[in-house]
Amino acid sequence: MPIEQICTIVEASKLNEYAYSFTLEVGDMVTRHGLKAGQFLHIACGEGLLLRRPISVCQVEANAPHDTARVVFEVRGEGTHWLAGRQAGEKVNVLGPLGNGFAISTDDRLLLVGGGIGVPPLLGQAVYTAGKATAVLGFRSADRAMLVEDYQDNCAEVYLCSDDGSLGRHGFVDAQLRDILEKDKNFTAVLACGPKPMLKNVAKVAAEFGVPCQVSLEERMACGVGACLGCAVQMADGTMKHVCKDGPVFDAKEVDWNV
Amino acid sequence: MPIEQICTIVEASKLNEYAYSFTLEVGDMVTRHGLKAGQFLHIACGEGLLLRRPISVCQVEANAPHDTARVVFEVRGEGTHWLAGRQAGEKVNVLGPLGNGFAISTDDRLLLVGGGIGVPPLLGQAVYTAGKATAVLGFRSADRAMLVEDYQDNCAEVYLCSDDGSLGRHGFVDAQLRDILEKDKNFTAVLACGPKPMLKNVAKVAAEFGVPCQVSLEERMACGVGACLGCAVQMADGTMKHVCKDGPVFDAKEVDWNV
Amino acid sequence: MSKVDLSVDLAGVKMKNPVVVASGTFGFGREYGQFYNLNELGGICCKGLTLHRREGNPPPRIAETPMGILNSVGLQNPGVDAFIEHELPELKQHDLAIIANISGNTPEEYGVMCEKLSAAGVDMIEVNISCPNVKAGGLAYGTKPELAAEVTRMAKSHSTVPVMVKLSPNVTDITEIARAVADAGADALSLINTLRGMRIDLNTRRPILKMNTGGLSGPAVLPVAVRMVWEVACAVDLPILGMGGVARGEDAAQLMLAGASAVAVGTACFADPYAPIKVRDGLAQITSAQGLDKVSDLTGGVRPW
Amino acid sequence: MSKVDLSVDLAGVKMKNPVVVASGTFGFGREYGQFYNLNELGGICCKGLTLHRREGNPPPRIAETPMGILNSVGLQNPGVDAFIEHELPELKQHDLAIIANISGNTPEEYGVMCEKLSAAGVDMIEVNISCPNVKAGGLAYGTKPELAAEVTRMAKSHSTVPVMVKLSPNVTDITEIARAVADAGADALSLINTLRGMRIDLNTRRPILKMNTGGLSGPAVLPVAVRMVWEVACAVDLPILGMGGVARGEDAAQLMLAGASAVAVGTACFADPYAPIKVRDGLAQITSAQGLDKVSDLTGGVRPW
Ligand SMILES: Cc1cc2nc3c(=O)[nH]c(=O)nc-3n(C[C@H](O)[C@H](O)[C@H](O)COP(=O)(O)OP(=O)(O)OC[C@H]3O[C@@H](n4cnc5c(N)ncnc54)[C@H](O)[C@@H]3O)c2cc1C
Ligand SMILES: Cc1cc2nc3c(=O)[nH]c(=O)nc-3n(C[C@H](O)[C@H](O)[C@H](O)COP(=O)(O)OP(=O)(O)OC[C@H]3O[C@@H](n4cnc5c(N)ncnc54)[C@H](O)[C@@H]3O)c2cc1C
Ligand SMILES: Cc1cc2nc3c(=O)[nH]c(=O)nc-3n(C[C@H](O)[C@H](O)[C@H](O)COP(=O)(O)O)c2cc1C
Ligand SMILES: Cc1cc2nc3c(=O)[nH]c(=O)nc-3n(C[C@H](O)[C@H](O)[C@H](O)COP(=O)(O)O)c2cc1C
Ligand code: FES
Ligand code: FES
Repeated sequence: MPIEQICTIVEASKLNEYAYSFTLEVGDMVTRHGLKAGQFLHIACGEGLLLRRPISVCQVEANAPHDTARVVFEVRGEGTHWLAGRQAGEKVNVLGPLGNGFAISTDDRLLLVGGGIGVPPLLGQAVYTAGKATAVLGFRSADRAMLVEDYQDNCAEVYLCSDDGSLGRHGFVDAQLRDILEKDKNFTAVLACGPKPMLKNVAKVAAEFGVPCQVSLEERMACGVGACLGCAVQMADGTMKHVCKDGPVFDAKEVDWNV
Repeated sequence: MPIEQICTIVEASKLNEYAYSFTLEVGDMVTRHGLKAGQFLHIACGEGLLLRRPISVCQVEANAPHDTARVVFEVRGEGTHWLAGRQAGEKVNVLGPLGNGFAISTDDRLLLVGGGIGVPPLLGQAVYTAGKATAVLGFRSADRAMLVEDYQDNCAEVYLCSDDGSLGRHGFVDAQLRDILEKDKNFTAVLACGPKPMLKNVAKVAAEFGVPCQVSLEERMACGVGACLGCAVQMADGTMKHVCKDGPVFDAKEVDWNV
Repeated sequence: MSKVDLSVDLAGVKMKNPVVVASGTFGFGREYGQFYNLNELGGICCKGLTLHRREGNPPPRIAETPMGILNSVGLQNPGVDAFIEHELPELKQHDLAIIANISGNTPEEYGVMCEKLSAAGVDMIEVNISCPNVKAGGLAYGTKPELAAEVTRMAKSHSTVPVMVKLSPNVTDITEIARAVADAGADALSLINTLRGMRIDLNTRRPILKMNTGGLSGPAVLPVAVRMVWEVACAVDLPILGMGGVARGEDAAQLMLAGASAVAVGTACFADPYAPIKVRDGLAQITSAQGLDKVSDLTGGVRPW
Repeated sequence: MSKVDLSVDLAGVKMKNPVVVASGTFGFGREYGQFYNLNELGGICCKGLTLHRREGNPPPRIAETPMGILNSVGLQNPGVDAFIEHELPELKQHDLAIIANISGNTPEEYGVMCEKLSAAGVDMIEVNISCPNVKAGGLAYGTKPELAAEVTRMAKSHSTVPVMVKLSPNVTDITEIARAVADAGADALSLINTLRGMRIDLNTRRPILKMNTGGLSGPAVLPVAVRMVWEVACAVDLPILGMGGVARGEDAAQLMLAGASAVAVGTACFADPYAPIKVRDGLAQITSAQGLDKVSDLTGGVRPW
């Protein structure tokens, strides 16, 4: 059950030139409403903007008197620009928990594949599976990297890639993914988050190796709760599903990747 | 020549439940651009509102490095509500000097008639004529009174009226005005500011006694500089004049009071 | 505030308060029903139904504009039968007016849907002749008086509940359509549907919406809605459900003064799920501040110059 | 940024940059000319002129709405002769395109004004067939293709400078009017004029505008403007001056991608006198960020789905 919550920002930091990390006091959203990493919050960004902005939850903590949730976001346009200007101590109006996170259990041996701002939402999955996961993190360039240490602290192995070769392997995450799976197919699931072309490639590689793959998708939203049918994604069977209600995490096999 | 000026609020105080007094650093608007009391500033009020709000200047001071101007305003709607929320130290974006103030000289023996939020703009005229003026100040009730001491400090005589009798004389300012003029017609000008029905009555009384009368009018504005022709007022001769450019102060005889 | 009588009557449909939620912005009530009891509302205009299930338009379907949004959802819905089977029973558990919103490809389709929905026991049918997103028919019905009248007649003759026709603002003269629809027997009118607009992504040079254009709603359109409600109220003698940009009690009061008997809140819900309730409370507060006993006394109270 | 070629050509009128100020929002340039040199602008659409002096509508003439304003100025102006005598010489001191905006009560009046203005040496004439505030003719010309065509023919046959016809958005199908006007020989089109709207004061129950309704402009209408510019650009092969809600370079770029050769900034000036200059600089920045040499390369660059 989603609620509206006025959340105090208890920690605000800059991860790189574009990315910000906020820890929010989310009331009892974790303990009572079951908020978990991979779900998203719908955040009201400033007076002049009509729509809220969906931001994934990257880590949660059950705490008294306030649970906390960490979000990491990049400045893309007006809304995220406004958000980036908030300071610790200020409050933001949030709807959550929204959507479904990844379907995993603590026993899973996960292969996490994140690209760019798709990196943060997977961190919670690494934490949840307590150091067993392998992570492939791709960034445009070294100066865009973020959360690498957090992943290193919470994963068995972390592979870094960059589009320009300035960090880790030169190239895309799906090439790295292929190399890993060629050596070791024993992952219970590939979880991926990032730009759609990347997800498409990751889904393809995972399918080739027969590893189940879950992807976290983005779509432009209005309500964020399933009422407006704005955030449709086309499924392979020709039907529509909705990122805010049925997602953001989908079974990669269900998604129509050809649109 | 009007300019755009980012003004720091150097003093913000509350005069009564509805009225606020701000002193703004206005750059060289007084010394270089000739800003004087009775002219107005066009103040941008918040991100979400398209139009600026016109607020009269009630006192000015030539100062280095910044001239200052005092404005007094009441909360009426969204814009003034936003403005009232500003604190000393914050900045507001202002266009000014705009419009023409009262046409007076230091020798004038003025009879100032202010009603409600029309009281503040006349204060500067009292100061300018150095204690020679007589002031009639009308308020809805005692709790709405403001600047009474400022007037007492700068006028020869101050008469107070209120609509409900809770302060000074019970009744309207035009009745008080009539009483004063019946005893003493030797004023060089009546200057009036307040709601239109009050101004109409004041103009009538002044005309009866043959004292020239100047009134400060309000009209809804867009540009504030004379470009949009939004702030029209109908003149007795059938033409239109504009509050922002030709006013806000008009010779009472020119105005068409019957619309 | 508790003294104000908020009840209104919209073409014989009694509502405990004048605040309805607008079609397509509130689904069938389930989602926002997680935030508060739907009994708080006067009524619900359900997501637009078609005779058969529709998947709607391809995404992206939403774009933000200054104080507005564009949408090109395109009538995604489970079809009228699925609504009656899976959604209506749940909605009927609540005490609010249930208004089914329908779009058809032919006048006959409107007739069939009206029959089914009347039999199923909705309180009112809102005939959408104005959805700008469906190429087949949708736009034409709303912009041509004769077609609008034909659809209205068909809906009326197949309904046992009041029929409200929803008008498009994308017309030269909305009173012309309103008159045609009134003459054809409509019991009420609702307006406005969305204004057609477009937004282009500078980087991709693509329209943000996959359909290129979409329907504009939200506060930006409020002044157009107030104008059109006023024009229509002056032109025809039918009760009006006013909508378009209502986010606060003041906005709703403007539409009521302009002539609306009730108001719908749509886009505002996306920013604030509680918007309809706040609008209702704001209306109550305005009504009592004006010394009125009944919110319905606002209706048509504007005093034009 | 200095590398970008900002010059554009609007139906043969060369402008050093594509930013014009919109008619009625910038007077004859004197007021904002106190803030910066008018040479900064590509051009000016002067306040709408009529054959004889007009006092315009009674006040109040301005109302604020969400991200928009309503106006009912109603063509207050000194008349075309006074313009030529008292305003044009001063304007001509500057290096910018001078576009005279005219409204007539009859096709003949348009003709007379075009003759006078052509002779006086304006660079272009913008024929306003869409002002929603003047009861006599104004609205009808802009909403009826035959009338629009008649006015256009009259203007063309009496002008020696390019004639641009300004379209109203208050129509069911703007391309119908655009085609009629194009066929009648217009050299360019400008759009959009204001959308008709209303705002009511809850306390007095009066419309805020003394004329009851007025024209909506400002950011709220931008998506409608983009849509209509795109539709018109697809429908007719004439250069377009796009306007409606432009406040930033991005807004202007959207209109240009949709098909405009130049853009006008209106309402945005009221909040920020420097808006036209910021729009120009924003356009330059966008052009260079997209790796283009000329701002005119944006025109019509949208890639519809
Ligand atoms: C389920 C979900 C989870 C997300 N999680 C994160 C996250 O953890 N960190 C992060 O940085 N970003 C995340 N995003 C993307 C983020 O929502 C957008 O970057 C943001 O909405 C951009 O808003 P803006 O005002 O800055 O940009 P503008 O371009 O000014 O926004 C205009 C409109 O478009 C929408 N929009 C623009 N880009 C996107 C996008 N990529 N996805 C959805 N809507 C968009 C905005 O919400 C707004 O309504 C997520 C998106 C979704 C759908
Ligand atoms: C020349 C001039 C000088 C003024 N001086 C003062 C002053 O010194 N102190 C003071 O308190 N007020 C003054 N006013 C009135 C002040 O401008 C309005 O109270 C204010 O604009 C209301 O804005 P709002 O957003 O709070 O109200 P809203 O009602 O939300 O405003 C909506 C729109 O209407 C306009 N508006 C509303 N009321 C008025 C009004 N009375 N006059 C002009 N426009 C209005 C607003 O500017 C805005 O565009 C003056 C007005 C003018 C024209
Ligand atoms: C996402 C969305 C979907 C809509 N779907 C429908 C619909 O199915 N049928 C209909 O008649 N109107 C539909 N509308 C129009 C609304 O019911 C309403 O007329 C319009 O949005 C104006 O009101 P608002 O500004 O309060 O949203 C839709 C609007 C939106 C924003
Ligand atoms: C106060 C005002 C006066 C206007 N007067 C005229 C006019 O005289 N002639 C005309 O063709 N358009 C007139 N317009 C319309 C503008 O030129 C422009 O088409 C419209 O405002 C949309 O642009 P904007 O949103 O940038 O203001 C006027 C607009 C405003 C706001
Ligand atoms: S955003 Fe409204 S249904 Fe997903
Ligand atoms: S407000 Fe524009 S002319 Fe006065």
